[in-house]
Amino acid sequence: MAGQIIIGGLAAGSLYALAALGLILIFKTSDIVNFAQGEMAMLITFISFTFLTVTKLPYFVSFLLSLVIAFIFGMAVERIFMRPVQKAPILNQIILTFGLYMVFRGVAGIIWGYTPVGFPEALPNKHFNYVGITITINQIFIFVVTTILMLGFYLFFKHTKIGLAMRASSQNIATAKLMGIGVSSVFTRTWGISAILGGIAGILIAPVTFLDPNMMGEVGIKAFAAAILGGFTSLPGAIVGGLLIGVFEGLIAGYVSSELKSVFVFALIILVLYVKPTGILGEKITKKV
Amino acid sequence: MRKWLVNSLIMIICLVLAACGGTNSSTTSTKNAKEKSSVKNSQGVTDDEILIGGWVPQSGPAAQWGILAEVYQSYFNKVNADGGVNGRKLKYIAIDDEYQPSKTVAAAKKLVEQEKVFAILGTTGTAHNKAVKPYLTQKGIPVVAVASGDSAFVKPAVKNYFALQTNYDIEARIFSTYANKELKAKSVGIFYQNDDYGIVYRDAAVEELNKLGIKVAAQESYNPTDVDFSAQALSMKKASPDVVFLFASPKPAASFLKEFDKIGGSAERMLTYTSADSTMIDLAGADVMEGVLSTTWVKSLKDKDNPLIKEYVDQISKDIPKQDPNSVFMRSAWAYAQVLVEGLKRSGDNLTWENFIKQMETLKDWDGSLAYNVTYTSDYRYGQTSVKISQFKGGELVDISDVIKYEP
Amino acid sequence: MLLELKKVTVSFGGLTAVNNLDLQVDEGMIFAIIGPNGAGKTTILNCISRFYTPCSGQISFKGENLLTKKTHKVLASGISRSFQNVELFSKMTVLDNLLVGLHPSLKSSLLSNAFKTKKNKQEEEAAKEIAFEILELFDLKHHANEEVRNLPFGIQKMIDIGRAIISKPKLLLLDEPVAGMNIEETKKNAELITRLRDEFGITILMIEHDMSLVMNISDRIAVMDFGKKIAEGTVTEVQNNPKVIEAYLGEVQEDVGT
Amino acid sequence: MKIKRLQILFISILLLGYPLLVGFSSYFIYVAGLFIIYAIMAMSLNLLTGFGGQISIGHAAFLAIGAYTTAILTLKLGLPFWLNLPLSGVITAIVGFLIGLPAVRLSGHFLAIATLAFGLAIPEIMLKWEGLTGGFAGLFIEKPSLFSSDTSFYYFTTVIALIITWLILNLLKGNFGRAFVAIRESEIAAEAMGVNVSLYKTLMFSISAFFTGIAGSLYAYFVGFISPHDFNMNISLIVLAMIVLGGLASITGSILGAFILTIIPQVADRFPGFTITITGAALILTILFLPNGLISLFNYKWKRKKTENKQLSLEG
Repeated sequence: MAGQIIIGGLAAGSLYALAALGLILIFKTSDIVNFAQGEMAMLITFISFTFLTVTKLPYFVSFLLSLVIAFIFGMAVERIFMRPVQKAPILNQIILTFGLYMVFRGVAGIIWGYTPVGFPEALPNKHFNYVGITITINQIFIFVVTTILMLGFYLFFKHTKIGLAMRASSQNIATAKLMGIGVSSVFTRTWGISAILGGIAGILIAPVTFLDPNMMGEVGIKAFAAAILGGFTSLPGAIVGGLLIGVFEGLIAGYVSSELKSVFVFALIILVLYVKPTGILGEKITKKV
Repeated sequence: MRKWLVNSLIMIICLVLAACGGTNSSTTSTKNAKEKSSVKNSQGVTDDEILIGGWVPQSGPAAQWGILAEVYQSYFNKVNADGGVNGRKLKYIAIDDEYQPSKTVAAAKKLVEQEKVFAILGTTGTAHNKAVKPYLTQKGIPVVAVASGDSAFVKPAVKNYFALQTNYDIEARIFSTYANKELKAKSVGIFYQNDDYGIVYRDAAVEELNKLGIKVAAQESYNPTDVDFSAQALSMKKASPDVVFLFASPKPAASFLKEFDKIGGSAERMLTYTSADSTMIDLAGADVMEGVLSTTWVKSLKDKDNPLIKEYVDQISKDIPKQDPNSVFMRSAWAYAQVLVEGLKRSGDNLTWENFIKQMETLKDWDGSLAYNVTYTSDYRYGQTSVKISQFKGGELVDISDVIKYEP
Repeated sequence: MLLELKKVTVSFGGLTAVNNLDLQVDEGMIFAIIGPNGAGKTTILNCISRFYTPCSGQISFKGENLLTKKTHKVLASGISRSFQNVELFSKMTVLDNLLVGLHPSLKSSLLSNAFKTKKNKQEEEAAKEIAFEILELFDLKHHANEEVRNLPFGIQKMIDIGRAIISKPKLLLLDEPVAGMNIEETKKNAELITRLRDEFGITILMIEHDMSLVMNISDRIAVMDFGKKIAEGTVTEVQNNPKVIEAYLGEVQEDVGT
Repeated sequence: MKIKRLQILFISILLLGYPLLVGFSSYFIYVAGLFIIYAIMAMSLNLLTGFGGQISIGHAAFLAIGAYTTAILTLKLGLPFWLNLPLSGVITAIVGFLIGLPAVRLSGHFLAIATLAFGLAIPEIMLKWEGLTGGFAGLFIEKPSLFSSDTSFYYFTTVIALIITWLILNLLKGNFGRAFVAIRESEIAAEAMGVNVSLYKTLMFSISAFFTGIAGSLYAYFVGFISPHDFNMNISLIVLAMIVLGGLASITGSILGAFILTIIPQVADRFPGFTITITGAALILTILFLPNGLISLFNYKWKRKKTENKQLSLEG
């Protein structure tokens, strides 16, 4: 039983981690927590679904097409909404992303309605049994995709020039500008890439949560939890946080109470923040006087 | 000094404007209503119109039920196209309460006092309906087909309340009886939603199963927003009951069944009627759904020659082409509206609340709607307790029994 | 002796900002610490006002150990400070900024505040009177109800000092009091600092790059470089110290030149 | 300062005369009552977020605690209403204090998410604690016999709201309010000026929770029924939206914001799905074009005039 719970937890956890990657990317470069990340992912998933069902395109074609749209969409959101508040107080930025969250959700409801629909899985549905533990090929796929994306971005940040630029702009906008980095174009591209990550997350999550405007509600919140737990600036932290939350939640549901599992997760977050305000793998923030 | 006067004036005007719209309409319509009731009819009735209202969540966590309002409107369109009810056209007002009880209270007051509707139709949410029940009872406005199977609206019977959909408590008992008699179950596992809806089911099932001497092997619950059900599926499999009762809304039920199937759980599965429709095939897949049992209280679309079915399918495909008419929500909503309109028809030109309620009580095993055997008396307000057992077979939900009438 | 630092060492993650520093400030002095950027001057002020805790060493004020005090208790014990980049409350009025400086001495409770009791009103009135005295002294009365962020930097600097002295501290820490000011303003500020000492009896410990100011008004100067004190003495002593001339003054003149 | 007092005076006269204006229509009085309760909540949140700079995205949880405290004290212990109202405030304040403790170490986004977690956890705990809270089935609360009609309870709510407004304005003008704003502007300088920043942050949370708890108590009586549906994350967001829309760090702004966002759903309830979109769009537009909130439209000209005068007098 415990083995299967852990596998189930890891599977759920990799969904959270996947959804958290985009959040972290934006926070890392532009110091903004995007509360609309989940809803952006949901919109892109709907677009992908439209390609699939209305224009009857094959799965991977509609997948790729919707990611292209995601990139443009993400950049547009940054240009139109986020750029004007780049220097505004944190609260204004938070509220703005909440406004976007509401609008995206409302618009999706108006366009596509609220009746949940099924979404096809990336790979044919197959599962393996091993010493009484069952795992599906799609669960493995999601885990692998998440890890690859995380590693890819991790290396990208560490070793490429653009990655360095993105990191630099997160450290200090003024200095980055002095170094000749086009901070604003870095931000715009970051949002584009984050939207792509969101799109991937949405499309892979939709078969599990089913597709409707509220689909990212729970996963989105757990993604925040994962990001916070991991430190919010650390890409590997997202995976650690996500998996930790997935397993923790599974164990609580299995052995304590399935109704209180979220409460325990929230308590865990508050506890972690209290003990180590920057999360498990977060960078230390020193107060400047 | 002058500046703030101007500012304050603007603010006042804003406030007053909002209030005034209501003042005018409220005073005038109070007069109208008084005139009419002294003449004959209750509020919301004019010579060529009957006003019907209700609240339905059209945004927020339960927005999927917003479709009900569209179905009511669709049915009224059909009735109006056929000449209305005794020459009066039906007008329907839906209010979005966002599934928030405090807004439901506002909606109820608005419908009764501002919009002055004649009757309230098919309103959602157990907690939400409960929140306004004292108010609506005190007003005495007919409330037809509360879209909740909670016993609070039928037990004890309330003069102005008419339920219709199968009572949750009763369905749980039907499940238990069926598991006992037909499936020869020794043990049952229950998967339920941890809210007013799921818990009612669970309590009734546990009570009935104990009475029948069947072991309740597992009780697994979840919160309505949950997405991961692997732990529950696992515990259920471990308890290995003969039958699993699913008292869950479509998304969680589908996820759970998928998960249960994946880890190799095997049991007869019985799914509450509120979720049992074609959506489940879409969400969980036909393979997973194969063999799942349920009950239906609205007629199946299989019987295409039935004129009741034909008019439903025709009208819905015209008004709401995007949706699959097979949806249980939509068929239920159609039935709600049918029962209301039947009551109106029987009331003839005497459209008072008093008479409407009297006429509703003349419905006896009425089979003119999508529901079976609708009946109301002064102390029986269930509407119907007649269901057919149905089963998912080859990607379709088909009825496998005759009408079973349960006596509460 | 008012303030004494004994063998104070501060380091941040391996980097030693202040190394084994001894410092003594006598009552009634204007004491200046000079040194190139990164010499650890501001770190010393931050230790005294308890934002940092040294890894080792002792700081005592009026014979009391300062290191056991929490940051917000420092003001009440008689040490106040200004900031290098005027840490003013920029969306508050000038008057309110000054009143915050009186925070520890305002004793009325939350409830008497909320219900605006007579006692609370009297206390507020008294506090405002004190604030206006300070504004008078700084000649800023006409700005009293303006938001600080709308005022020029020079005036903000003055308000920063005003906020620091409104509580009548024994020791005032000034972090570059004339940075960013023109000659006129610098002169005015120099006068002001001397007056604070002469009329109010406030001992002053300041960090400053403006040599003319330092040399004009200081009683004693300590010179720092790379976290270490390389010289200390009166103005003439320091000016004639070859170490200082080589290591520091030359460099500053270059700086000024560029 | 004066203009604010006069605005509030006008609002209060209007609120007291309102039932006459709408002919004692129970619907309009109900909506106005909700508005007043949300206005109390918005002011309390503005005290914490607008003035104190501490973001809370879980404020509905405090409303819930206040409402449930009242319901439980009434139903289980049979306590009278004049005792319930302050007790709900006090109990909520204690919870606010406990939440404030970890919050002291957090700022900005981290605080936002911690409070979000708190706001999400409370309704779920209410659900699980069925024996006490009735779970999803909710609890019914009778209005106190002294104010048993909608109208009389409306008046009671209005008077309480006015008292709370007065208290908050006093607090903000005094030493405590200055310390709160000082913390928002610069924690470092505040600490250096002798403000015990951690204590004051928890204090802010407690005060804000206290008033929100009272709002919750009024809510329980006024709506007459409470269930966890009433206190989900959307409510927290809407209240946050109220203070941003109306004006951060502005009491009249909070009232204006509460007014607009109580009215929008009532006006838009016939257009399904538009409420959330309109609210969201209003938030975005406010942040982009009126970062100081709608109230800045009312104060703008007045302020400019004042500064112009000042400049003139300076030149003269």
